[in-house]
Amino acid sequence: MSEEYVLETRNLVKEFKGFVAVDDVNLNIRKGHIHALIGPNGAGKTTVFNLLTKFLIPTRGQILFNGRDITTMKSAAIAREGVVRSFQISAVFPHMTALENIRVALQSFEGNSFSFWKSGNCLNKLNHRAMELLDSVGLAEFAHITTVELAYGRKRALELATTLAMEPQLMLLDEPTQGMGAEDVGQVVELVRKAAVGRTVLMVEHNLGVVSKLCDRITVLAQGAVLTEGDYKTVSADPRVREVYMGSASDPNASEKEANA
Amino acid sequence: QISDDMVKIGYLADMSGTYRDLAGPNGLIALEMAVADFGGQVNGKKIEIVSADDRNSPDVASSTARRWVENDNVDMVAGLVASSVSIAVSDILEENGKLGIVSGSAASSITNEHCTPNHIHYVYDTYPLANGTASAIVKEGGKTWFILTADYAFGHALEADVTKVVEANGGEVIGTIRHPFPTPDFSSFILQAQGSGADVVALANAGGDTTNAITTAGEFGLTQSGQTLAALLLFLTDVHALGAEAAQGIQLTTGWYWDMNADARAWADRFMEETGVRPTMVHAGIYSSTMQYLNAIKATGSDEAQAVRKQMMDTPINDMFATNGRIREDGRMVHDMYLAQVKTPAESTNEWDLYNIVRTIPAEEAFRPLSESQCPLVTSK
Amino acid sequence: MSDSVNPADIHKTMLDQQKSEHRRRLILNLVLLALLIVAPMVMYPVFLMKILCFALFAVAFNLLLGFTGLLSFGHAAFLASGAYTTGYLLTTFSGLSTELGIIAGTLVATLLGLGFALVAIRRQGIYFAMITLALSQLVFFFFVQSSFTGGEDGLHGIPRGQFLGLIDLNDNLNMYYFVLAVFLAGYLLVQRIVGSPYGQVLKAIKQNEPRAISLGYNVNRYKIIAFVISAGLAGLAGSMKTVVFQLASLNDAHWHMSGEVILMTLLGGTGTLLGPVVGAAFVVNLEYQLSQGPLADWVDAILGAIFVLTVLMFQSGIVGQVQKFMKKNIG
Amino acid sequence: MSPAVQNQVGKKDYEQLRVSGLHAFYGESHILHGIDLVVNRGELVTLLGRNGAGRSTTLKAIMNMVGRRTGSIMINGEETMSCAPHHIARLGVGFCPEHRGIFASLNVEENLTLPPVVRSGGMSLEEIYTMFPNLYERRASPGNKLSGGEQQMLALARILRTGANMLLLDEITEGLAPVIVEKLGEVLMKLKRKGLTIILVEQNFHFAAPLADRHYVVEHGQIVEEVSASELDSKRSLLNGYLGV
Amino acid sequence: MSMILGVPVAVLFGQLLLGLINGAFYALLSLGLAVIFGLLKIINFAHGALYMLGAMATVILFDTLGISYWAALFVAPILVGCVGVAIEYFLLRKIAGQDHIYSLLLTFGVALIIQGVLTNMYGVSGLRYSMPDVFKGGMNLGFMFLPYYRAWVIVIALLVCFGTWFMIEKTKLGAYLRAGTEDSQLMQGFGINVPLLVSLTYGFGVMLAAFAGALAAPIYSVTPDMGSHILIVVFAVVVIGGMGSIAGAIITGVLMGVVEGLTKTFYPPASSAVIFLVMVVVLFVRPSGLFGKEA
Ligand SMILES: Nc1ncnc2c1ncn2[C@@H]1O[C@H](COP(=O)(O)OP(=O)(O)OP(=O)(O)O)[C@@H](O)[C@H]1O
Ligand SMILES: Nc1ncnc2c1ncn2[C@@H]1O[C@H](COP(=O)(O)OP(=O)(O)OP(=O)(O)O)[C@@H](O)[C@H]1O
Ligand SMILES: [Mg+2]
Ligand SMILES: [Mg+2]
Repeated sequence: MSEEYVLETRNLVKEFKGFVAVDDVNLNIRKGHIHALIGPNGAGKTTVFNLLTKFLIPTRGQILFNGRDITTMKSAAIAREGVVRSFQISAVFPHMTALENIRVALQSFEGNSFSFWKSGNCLNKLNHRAMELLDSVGLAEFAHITTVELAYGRKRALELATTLAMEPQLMLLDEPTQGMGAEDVGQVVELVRKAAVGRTVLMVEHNLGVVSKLCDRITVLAQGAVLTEGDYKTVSADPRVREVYMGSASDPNASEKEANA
Repeated sequence: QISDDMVKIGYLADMSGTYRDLAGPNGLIALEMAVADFGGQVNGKKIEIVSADDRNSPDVASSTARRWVENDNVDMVAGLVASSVSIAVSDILEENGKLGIVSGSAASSITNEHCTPNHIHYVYDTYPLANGTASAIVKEGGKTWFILTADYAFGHALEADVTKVVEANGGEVIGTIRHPFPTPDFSSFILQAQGSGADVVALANAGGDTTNAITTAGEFGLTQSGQTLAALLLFLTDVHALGAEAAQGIQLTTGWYWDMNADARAWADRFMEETGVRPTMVHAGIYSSTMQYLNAIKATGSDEAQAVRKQMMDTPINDMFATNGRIREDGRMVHDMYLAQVKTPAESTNEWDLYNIVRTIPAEEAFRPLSESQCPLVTSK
Repeated sequence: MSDSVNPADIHKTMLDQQKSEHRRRLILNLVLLALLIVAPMVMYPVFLMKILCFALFAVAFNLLLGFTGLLSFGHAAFLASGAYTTGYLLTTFSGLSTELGIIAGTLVATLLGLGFALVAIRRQGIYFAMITLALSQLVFFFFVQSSFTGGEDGLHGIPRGQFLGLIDLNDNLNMYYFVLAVFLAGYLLVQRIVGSPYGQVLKAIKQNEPRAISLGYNVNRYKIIAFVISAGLAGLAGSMKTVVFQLASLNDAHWHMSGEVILMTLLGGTGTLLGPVVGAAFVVNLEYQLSQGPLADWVDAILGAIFVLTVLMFQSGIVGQVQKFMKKNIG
Repeated sequence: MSPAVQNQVGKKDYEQLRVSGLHAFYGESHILHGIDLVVNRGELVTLLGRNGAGRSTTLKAIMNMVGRRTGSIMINGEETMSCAPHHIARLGVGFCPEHRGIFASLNVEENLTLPPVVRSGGMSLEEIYTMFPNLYERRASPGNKLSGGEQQMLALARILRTGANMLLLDEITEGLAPVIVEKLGEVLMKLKRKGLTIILVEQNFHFAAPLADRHYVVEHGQIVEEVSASELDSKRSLLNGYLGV
Repeated sequence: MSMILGVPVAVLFGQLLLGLINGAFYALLSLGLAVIFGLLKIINFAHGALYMLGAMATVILFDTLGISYWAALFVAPILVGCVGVAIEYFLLRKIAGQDHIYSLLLTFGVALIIQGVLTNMYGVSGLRYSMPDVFKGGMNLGFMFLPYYRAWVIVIALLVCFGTWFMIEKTKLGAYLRAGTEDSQLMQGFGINVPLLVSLTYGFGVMLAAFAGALAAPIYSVTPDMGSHILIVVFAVVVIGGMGSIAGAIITGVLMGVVEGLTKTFYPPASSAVIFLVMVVVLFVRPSGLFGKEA
């Protein structure tokens, strides 16, 4: 079974001083899927992400990646294994150029990152690949702009490109469209779709439009526990999900209709 | 024969730190007074003064001194307060064949294991401090001693000297505490001293530590409970800061006191006019030693260090500072020292009227005899 | 801004830019080097050596503050441990050649740096500063208590000896060129580090640590290495200083020294290569000038005022300010 | 103020806010390039636009929370360009910032009672708890332990207590579950009925459209279009163009 | 007499009591630092200098204007508090919102200036201040002689500490302060005059330091460098307690006084280093300090 699942969690629990934020969660993420994690605010989605990437230590439970137990591995090691996350708040290196941002990611595979005696020129061979990546998210022309000066949407694109540079097998995206206008949301959806080819994506997202368009499978969390799981149709039809999460907006076509009205 | 056609004196002292008041800017004034009194020139050659703050740091001091002697033609370095500074600077002077006159330092090692043919230690050192105070108190009946020692070389040396003197006189040291330097609060140590039941509580520390310890001893009624307090190194400025009320009755040894005779008083009056305060023994020593130095140049017609030092050694010192003073071959200037006791507020007529001179300790008795010296200049003879 | 940008073109212009900047920097460095070589002919060499030693110290410190984003308030400990080790070895084992003493001092400081780093690295920002301060206070206590340091008298009369048994370092000029060579080696090493692949990661960590972690970097390892190198170079500076002045004292270990190196770096410009050098030269010279003049007893107050003014008015430091000015006016 | 007097801009009622020629800067960057807008009492007006258009900056500029401003901002007919932020708040302006601004070191009730009452007529604590029962349940928990939705409710409730009669709300639906978004919509309608003036910065047009009387479209720091609720249909495509829907 | 580790129990009691008294003193000083850091995120390196200023002011007020101890206990902190407000208003405000490192360096500079100026004006030997008459003498507790003044110090210091804690944690004003440190701009948007609040908070923290200084004047020698010695120790106390934790600063202050007191009994030379040792150990085990919130 571990062949088809990239990531599994078994009875994952996180307690904060008696408060159970993640309660006995069993996730099975199928290889090649775009998998969404949704749920009301405070359901524990971000906490699950933090557990998967070891920014938090699980209280109990197991995390398997490609069938291997990674529960005790450190953050950085997990990233090198191929589990890479993007952040809810934009995470770039603000005083580097876009190109340098990507190179930092590419460099982690070079094995020369501790070589403090080597000239920086040995990184130039990464430039080609870096430009390719930038081009793929439409940032080629901004390669030499310092990142602080980039607009918000472009920072997100850059972040995604950086994540892609890690050649992740599994990408964890926490609310990739939060705070974006409709136009940017569309762009991000396209980016994610492109990026997902050949890899697996696990994302947290409140924008149901995005979820319905992108995701192959959805897990609904509520109060730390899995409420239900399935494709968008099944999940959105579930009355419990409607009650705790979707409300009347459960049908994305309905809300679009309403807007068009 | 006077190099560069002038005599250049460098005044190096702590101008801004812990030792500022006992030498510091006022020491420079004392030096200037001496040069002015000498007429500003010697054998027709101008006398020039440069000065610098050593910031209590041997680094700063040695780099300044090095520059002075290697680059700026300084002939003699005066002042020299912190022992570490004096030792560091005397190395450089020896290397460059110039002269140093140490007026502020306490360490007796300066003319013992650290002696050089290129410096003179003028005013006092830990040997007479311990010797004068301790032997007097033991003789008065203070048989058992408890010593509070500042935990660094100066304190250790003083403690060792005192212990020797106490034991030699038939007393006993029943406890010592080495306290960190600096210590803001002495209550714990005073309590331990009190608990020891010793007749005498001796302070082998300096400056703020000593004044803090004395204040706390007063607060805890140390002397009321029958113990004697002995401060081994106390400058006039410290006592002035404490005031007669807090410091009354304390016995101490000093190399000079401004009110001890008419000459001293006259000079101290002039000094006070310039500075607004009474001089410490260091201030007086700077004035006196500079006069001796300039006189020696005048007599020999040379500012070459060895010639001058020899001339100074050959000339006995009798002036406002010293009676029966003489400079030995190890560089130690030996002179009479004085056992003083701080006056009571009732006895004291003004804020600087602080000491009663109890006893004059003759020069030969006060300082470490040459027979005990480890100075190669002495032993190799 | 069209969509038809060719990545290769952009790439080429960037390389050109980089080249011209390299050339400019090379020229600047050569000019400075020439100045340093002739300097002892016009200035007092020992004073220049003092500046070079402190400059090396500040450069080492800046590797941490400026390029890794860690404020150490305990760098005096490394300066002093280098100084004491070298001083102790050279006085105790007479005939030990000077460079061995210096290497030993550097090594001890490096090891001490490793110890500090292992304890402090888990904390960030102000906590990091405070832990390094506490550790350096413990080191200070150790130096006060140990007999081999000579307590507050310090070690003195340390022989300068000979370099490789050949060149007599008692001659100020020989000594100067030796110090200059060591300084340059240290400076170039830091320059190299900053530009190296490793330096790139440091930069990334400084700017966004969580992101660097998520890209697979074990940031603590990187920080520890930076700290250790910085400590080693600081120790080297201390060792050199000991040989130049032939003494080692508690002053080097006092926390004020840690404050002073911050001032030098900040004043010259953190995060620039040349900044700490300029800052060190400025501060050392200023302290000298002030201590000689009528303002001798105002040194502390004046240094304090400079601290305040630097923080308030030009945080990018002298070099940073000049760079800004150049950018504006030259483009 | 009844909700009947809305919709036509031309019909001058009591003019609660008039911004003219507003420029704003963050350090060297020039963000707002002459904003002009008018809001009457009891109106609900939205500011629409793309990311980075300057909508949040407009609200902050009204509160005097940006680096430097020029132009004119009249609140209740009073010029406020030289007023400190706390004076502006005392004119009856309640500001709900983009990132909620819940104070972690205070509990829910302390957070609620923190802003000083600036004028009479605010809601009482009881009324607020009736409106947001969740907050009552969690009144003793520290602010940062609330879920995102509750934090958002708290941020809104907090300024209702102060009696502010002009609310500046920045992206209050961001990151919230759809059920909660719906609920917020109901709350805003209630407030409008009570006669409060509301300026709403929203990304979620579907949320804003049925609530608002008028929409301003902001682009590159300028108002480029004004659309009233009745014109929504006719200007649909224009809006889509601006917003990239 | 029973003994513990070679020390009579009675002596040990005495030392513990003294440690407690010193601890109350540390608590007062570290409390001011913790208030300033906790609420304003300023690392106040000038704290020692301002403590010294409090003591100097007490002495100078007496010497020049004949102001008594009791009056000075109020007047000196207020005067120095005004100096603090001025420092905040003219200097710290200009760098508000920047990295903590800058406020640290700025206040370090201010400390150097204050200390340098006072050294030039009053020398380093210290100023004389005599104990107010009511406090002369002491009581015999059986195991030790306790000067009245020390008893007074512990009572008043702990009272002030508790009052401060209560004000910050339990009152509306405290809530403003706590909130203001998280997001001062927003607080101002709510109609609160935050700049004034900040000035007053800094002034208040400084007042606590100056109050400690005034309390210290009769028992320690009042010199311009009295603050620089104690500063680093007090910093260590605050860090051990957990930076910004008000209760932590108070409790740790008292605790460290006791620890130091015991060290003074068993191994005096290490008494100034022991606090740093504790600090390193504590931070190694609990990186945010004893009472600090998990970062
Ligand atoms: N460090 C922490 N200490 C205590 N409780 C925490 C901590 N972090 C999160 N929680 C609690 O755990 C619960 C889950 O939080 P989490 O951030 O995972 O929610 P979420 O599902 O991501 O919500 P949102 O959609 O609002 O981002 C919340 O109730 C939160 O208050
Ligand atoms: N503190 C700041 N310093 C410098 N520039 C800023 C700052 N805050 C915002 N900006 C810039 O000002 C511009 C307008 O920002 P603003 O937050 O007003 O946009 P917005 O329309 O609210 O968009 P968003 O959807 O991103 O919130 C953006 O380009 C942004 O980068
Ligand atoms: Mg979340
Ligand atoms: Mg916004």
